[in-house]
Amino acid sequence: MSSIPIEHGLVLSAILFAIGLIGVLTRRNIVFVLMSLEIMLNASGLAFIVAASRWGHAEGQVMFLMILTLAAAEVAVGLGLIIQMFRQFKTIDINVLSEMKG
Amino acid sequence: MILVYLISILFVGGLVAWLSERVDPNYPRIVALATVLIDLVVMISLLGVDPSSGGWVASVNADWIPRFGISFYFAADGLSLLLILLTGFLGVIAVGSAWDDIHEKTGFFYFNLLWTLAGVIGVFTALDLFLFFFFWEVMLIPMYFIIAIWGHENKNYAAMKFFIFTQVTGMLMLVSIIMLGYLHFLQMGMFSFNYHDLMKVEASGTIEYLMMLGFFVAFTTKLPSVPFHSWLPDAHSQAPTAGSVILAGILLKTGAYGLIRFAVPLFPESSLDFSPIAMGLAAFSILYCAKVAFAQTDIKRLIAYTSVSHMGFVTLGVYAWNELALQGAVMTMLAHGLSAAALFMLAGGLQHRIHTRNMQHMGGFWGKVPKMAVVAIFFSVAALGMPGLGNFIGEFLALLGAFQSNILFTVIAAFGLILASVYSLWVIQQVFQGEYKADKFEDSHLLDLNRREMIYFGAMMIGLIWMGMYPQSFLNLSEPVLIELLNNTQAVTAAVVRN
Amino acid sequence: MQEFIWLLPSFPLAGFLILVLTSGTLSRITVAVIGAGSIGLSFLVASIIAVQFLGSGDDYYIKEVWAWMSVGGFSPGFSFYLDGLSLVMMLIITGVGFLIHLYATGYMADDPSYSRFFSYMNLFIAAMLMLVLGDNLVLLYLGWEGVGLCSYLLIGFWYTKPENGYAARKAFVVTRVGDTSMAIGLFLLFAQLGTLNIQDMLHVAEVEWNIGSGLAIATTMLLLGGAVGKSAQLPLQTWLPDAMAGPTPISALIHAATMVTAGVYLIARTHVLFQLAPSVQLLVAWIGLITLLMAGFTALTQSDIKRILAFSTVSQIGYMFLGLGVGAWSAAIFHLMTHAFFKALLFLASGTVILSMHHEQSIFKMGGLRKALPVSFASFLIGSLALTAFPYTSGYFSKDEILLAALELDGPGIFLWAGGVLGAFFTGIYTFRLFFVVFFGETSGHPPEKEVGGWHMNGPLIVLMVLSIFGGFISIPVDAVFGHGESHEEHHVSALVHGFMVAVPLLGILVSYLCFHKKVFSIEKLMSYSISRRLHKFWHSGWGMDWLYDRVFVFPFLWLSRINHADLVDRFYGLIVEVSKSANKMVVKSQTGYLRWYAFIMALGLVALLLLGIIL
Amino acid sequence: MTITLADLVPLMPLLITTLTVVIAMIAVGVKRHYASVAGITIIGLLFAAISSLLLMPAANYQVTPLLIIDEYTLFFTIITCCSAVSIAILSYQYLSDLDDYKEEYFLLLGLATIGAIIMVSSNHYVSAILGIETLSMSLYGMVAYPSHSDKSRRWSLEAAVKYLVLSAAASGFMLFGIALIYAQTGSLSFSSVLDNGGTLGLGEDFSATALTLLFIGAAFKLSLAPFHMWTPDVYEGSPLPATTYLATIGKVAMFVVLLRLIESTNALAFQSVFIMIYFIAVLSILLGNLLALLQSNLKRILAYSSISHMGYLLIALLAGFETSGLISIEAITFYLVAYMIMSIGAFGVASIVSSSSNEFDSVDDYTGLFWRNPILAAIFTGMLLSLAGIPLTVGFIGKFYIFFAGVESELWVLLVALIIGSGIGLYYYLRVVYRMVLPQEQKNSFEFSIEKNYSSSAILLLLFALLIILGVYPTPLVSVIERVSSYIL
Repeated sequence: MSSIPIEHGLVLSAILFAIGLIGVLTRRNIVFVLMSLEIMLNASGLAFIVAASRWGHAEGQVMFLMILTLAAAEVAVGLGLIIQMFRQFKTIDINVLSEMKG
Repeated sequence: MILVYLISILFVGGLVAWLSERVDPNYPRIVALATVLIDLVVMISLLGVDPSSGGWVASVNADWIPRFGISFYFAADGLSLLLILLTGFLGVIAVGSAWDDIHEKTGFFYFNLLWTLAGVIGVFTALDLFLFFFFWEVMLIPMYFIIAIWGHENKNYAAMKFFIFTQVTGMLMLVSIIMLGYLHFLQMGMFSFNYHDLMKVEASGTIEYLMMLGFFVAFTTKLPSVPFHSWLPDAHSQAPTAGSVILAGILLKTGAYGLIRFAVPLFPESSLDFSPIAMGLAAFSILYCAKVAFAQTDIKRLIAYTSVSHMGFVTLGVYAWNELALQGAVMTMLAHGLSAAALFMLAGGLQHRIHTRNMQHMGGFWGKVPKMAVVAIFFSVAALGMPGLGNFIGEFLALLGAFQSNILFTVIAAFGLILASVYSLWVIQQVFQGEYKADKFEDSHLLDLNRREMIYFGAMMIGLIWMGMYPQSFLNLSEPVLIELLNNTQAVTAAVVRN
Repeated sequence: MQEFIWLLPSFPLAGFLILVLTSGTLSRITVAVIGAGSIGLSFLVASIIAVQFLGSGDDYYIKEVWAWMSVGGFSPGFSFYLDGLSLVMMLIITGVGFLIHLYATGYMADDPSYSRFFSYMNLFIAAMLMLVLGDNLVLLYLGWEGVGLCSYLLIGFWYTKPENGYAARKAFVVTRVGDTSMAIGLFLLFAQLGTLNIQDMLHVAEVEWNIGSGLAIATTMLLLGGAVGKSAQLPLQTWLPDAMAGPTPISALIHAATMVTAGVYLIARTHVLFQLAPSVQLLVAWIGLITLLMAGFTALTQSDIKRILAFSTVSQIGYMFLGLGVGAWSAAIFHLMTHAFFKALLFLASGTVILSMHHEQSIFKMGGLRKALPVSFASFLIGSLALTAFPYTSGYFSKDEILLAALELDGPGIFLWAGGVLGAFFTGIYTFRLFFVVFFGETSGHPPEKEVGGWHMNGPLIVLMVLSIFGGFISIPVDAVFGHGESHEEHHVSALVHGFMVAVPLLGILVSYLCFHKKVFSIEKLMSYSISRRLHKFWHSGWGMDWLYDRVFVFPFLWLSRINHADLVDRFYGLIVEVSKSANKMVVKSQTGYLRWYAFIMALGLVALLLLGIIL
Repeated sequence: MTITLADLVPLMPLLITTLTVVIAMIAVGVKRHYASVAGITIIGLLFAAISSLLLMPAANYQVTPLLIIDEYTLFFTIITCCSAVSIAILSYQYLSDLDDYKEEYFLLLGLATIGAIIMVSSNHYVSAILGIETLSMSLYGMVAYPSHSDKSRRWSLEAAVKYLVLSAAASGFMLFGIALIYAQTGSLSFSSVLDNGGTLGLGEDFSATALTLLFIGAAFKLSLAPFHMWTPDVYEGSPLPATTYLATIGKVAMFVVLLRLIESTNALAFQSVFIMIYFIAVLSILLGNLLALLQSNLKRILAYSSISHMGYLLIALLAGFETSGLISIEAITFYLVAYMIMSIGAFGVASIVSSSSNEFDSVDDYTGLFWRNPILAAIFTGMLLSLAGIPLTVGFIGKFYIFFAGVESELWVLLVALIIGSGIGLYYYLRVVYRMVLPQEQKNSFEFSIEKNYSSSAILLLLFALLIILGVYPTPLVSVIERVSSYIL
């Protein structure tokens, strides 16, 4: 069976990563920002998978699982904060969080 | 061990003074006076000690940070002794001048005063360059507090300026010191910051030149010399009298000491190449600051600029690097220590009495405060280099020696003598002569010098006359040291001259 | 007794210290006794020493009191050197000094700061003695600066008047210019000859330098700078007239008899060097000549009694320089002595006049005082005669010798001689102008009811009168000093020349008699011509020297100080502070507080660094 | 790779810490008792410190490929635990007047410490990520920890969100970088050599890119310019003890990871990486100091200054590549310790006078402190001067080390930046000092007395003592560091 060349996988994950990053930069809705972060993390996860398949190791897969849990934790905390934020500001527009500056 | 005692006495005394304030705000000054007097006695006892090999007395050498070959190495030779004695003497004077001047937070004030003195003594006796730098910086902090807490209207700016100038240039010196230590490692296979070891370090032309510059800048900032002088007028005009006394009398001398002890001996070749520039700078700063001084209306600023001008003779003497010139530099350091301190005390006294430093508001005080007038004339005359007083010996010898190594700049510097007379007499005219302008300030406190002040001024006058009439007793102390230094560098300089 | 020579300066110094430390608490009489007495004592000692020294017949005597310092081959001692020259000087200083002190006890009688005055005077005498007795140039320089300081203090004695302070500062600074040149001369001498001990130095110089060598010229020029500064010769003469701001005894002591002649002494002391540099020596002569003429002209136009005398002093010192220049060393010193006598006499007498006129100094406010002030009249008569070198007065002999010596100098000698004679003519005019205007003519204003005085003021006058007349017969023992290189045999010049030289001053006197007493020629008419008025103005201003110096030195300096009042160098550091503060304001703006902005910057950083990675 | 019992011994500190957290959690579950929970945490951490001290002599175990337990690790474990203890003590007093749910804070603190310990002992990407994330996760909680005054509640929330989003993004970068490295080398251990293109020729640039991404992640955690933007806001917003933890342990642990990473993967061999770090160092030093110049909020000042301090550390990091030899590693180690002491001290002074309901973090609040409370002011002054690198304080020795490393490797540009930076730095440190010595003015300022909180004062005094003693006689520490540093190479 012909395996996909590693570059393709990596490029794909890079593109995903970029998308995620752009999402973080552009979205004002904090929920979407979190989602974009998810995309970034999972992009790197994908990269691990690709690399792992290249080397035929398990480490990559393990790493991916770890990233999943990690992302989950991030989101958990993040959502908690969002709820707090909504209580405080009655909005989830990220730009209200700009009281501290200078 | 004596040297360690000298320093620790001051450190401890400082702490005691600070604590004693809790008991009674008048105790600190007594404690301080006692401390400096004890220290002075110990110093004088050092004169009795007959020097061991190499003319070093009371040397202490213990490991400090072996990782870098840094050792806890104190020793004093004639030169150090002279300056330590000056420190002790002016320490007493400073405490005296603060006696009635400082009323709030006395404890902390004398703490800082004594710690500054301790730092200075450390600088004068440290023979490990790291240790030297350590004390070099240590003496800044208490001085900063003295200016920043007990200073006048613009104290924050002045204190900050003083600290940053000396710190930043100090770091340049630190880099040079580390370079030396590292070169020693490369050449001898071990780290060392020991003065004597570092003397042996060989360095290629450019590197040595740069290292020399590092030292030079740090020292000429402290000295100070144009163009690194501009912290001094602010510091002096803002500092309390005692602060000015310490600053002008002692702290500036650490720069000169550094030049003599470290800058030139460690880098003889590049110093020789550099000497025309240094002497030119000196000559320029003599004339320039004399001129700026003349333009001042704030009497303390004026005196500050004059001390920059006078320290120019020291730079000139050091970089002429022959016995006459060096002795001249040393004598200038001592004599200027006294005369400048006295002048600042007078200025401080005036400010204390009439609450202004602006000379345009003064005039005709002779009739009101004849004693003060006489004292003022004595010290300004000393400052303008009247023969028979210490400053003359210093400046005359410095010029006499400098003339042999660089005629042009010596002649230029000599014109400083004219300008000195111009500004000195101008001060006398402005403050003590002319008609009395009672309307410009309330003169209810314009009283003549009291007995305590007379004692201090009398002591300093005697000192200056002694230096002027029989300088030999001082010259004898420094002579072997300078000869030694000259011999060490002779070979190199001779070689350079030959090529 | 000679070994007690150190007592000479010690007495006045002690007097000074006592007076300073007691600071005006003593009674006037005590102050007077200490002040004048100390000088009297040193005069006593001086005369005893003189007798002994002359008796002993040796050429010189050296007494080292202590070794001042000794650094790398430079070892000036605190030691006194006594020879004919310093002997004469010390006698003049202590003798005339004593008389003037005595006079001053009366003159200053009602001054509030009586003891301050005498403390300065004593200090001055001490310094002056150091100057003439020092055996090395450093010690001489000590005295040199010391007298300068005292002159400063005494000119500004009445400190409340700013103009006095100005005159004092001017005197000090102008002379200081000369001193600096002298100091540089010392450096050069030491660098070249390795010693500053005068005698050794002269010997070495004689051996090492050949005549006209560049070094000799350089050193002598520098020393000359010092000399003209102290002795108020061109181009540094401008301070002396203003120095008259001080009390009159000061003018007599410092600015006529002793200090201003220090320059003459210096040159005489180092005459060997000058002989090695003939060109400079000739320059000395020309300086003297020009100065004496300029001063003569100026004196003609002055109206302040003391200023007239001041300019005549300048002019007489010009004669001394002329004498030095033509190598008539002893003649110059001789003139120095006689001048000390009669000029002190004139000043003191003018002091009496001024005091009697209640501090009036303008001669045109005086007149017909010969009845009211007999002593002053007599003093002025004798003094003026001596000053104009009336035959067989003291001034006659000394001036005569100088002029004859000038005449004998081949080359420019004749011109120098002619100039000198012309000067003598003007001396006659201005001196007797003063004399006639003050003491003859109709009494203008209110004549003084009585002449101030008393034995302690008139005594000195009488003594000085005697000296001014017969001082010429004193022979000064300086041959040993100038023994070599001086033509000392009788000047043989034709009686015609001699007669001429006698006649000229008399002619001057006659002229001023006609103009100012008989009023044959009216000055008013002369002054009606604009040219002569402008000339008068020009001379009156001392040939515009002050004007020139103000423009060339003073104003530029003031201007510089004004523009650079706040140290330009500091601007640079101020700039650094400004830059960093504005930089801070700029970068702080970047901290907007917006999360997305932060993220954006992060991304930007990422891209930038990745690009960097690609590029490298 | 199975874990034998023998392997557990070196893991003692880690296990003890973990156990502490578990026990604390159970304790909370059983009964909410603030003091006891805090006590359990503190004692547990102390035990961890002691155990690592006992383990220390000649320790050098590789426990599984993930963790390396050598003297260096244990040294920093001790440092971490001690700092955690002192921060815990400071927090105890800070949070004491918070009436609800203040116990969990100590759980978070413990967890964070676990993360830190893992970080300092990791020489494997997996463990590194594990540690970093554990630390960050708990820090989110600590930063957002509820506090009373309305202002600070909103601010802590803002701080938390900013920190979370940005640090997650940073983790993303890091992970992606690691992934690329993994793709390149097929191994996740630091020691895997990078520049062998493997069988597939992903070349130099690829590795460089990977390292860049990885380094950016680290740079964010260390708040190095230009990834520093979050620092001031998060510092200002979060409760003081959290800030302290973030600023000290968070940074130090991260730097240890970076150090091991750089040293074991010869990463600086890539010219581009070297130059990148060079730029970042210069930028951080200058920018950090400039930003702080006129700042009036204490927390922000310290935040900005921490940026420049991390910049100073990079100098030593680069020096370590230029010249083989221990000096640079020792420099980093010593400076980290010094930084720990002085930062905890500086923040500690602020938090000892503050409380969760009312923080005094503006410079004005400290006006005249010197005359109100000399000892506290002296301590604060000491800390600030140490941060400025003035002698008599440990900070000076640290500066000296950095200078030495820089001179040794002739990194002149960086040294110039260092000097300029320190020059600017003096200005704002001294400004604070000057405020303290100004004549006292009684405005809405805090009342403080040692009697109120012995424990925190004791900690501060201890830190001050260390500051001075190590500043005057650093030899003991120097020799220890010399020994442990040898394990890095």
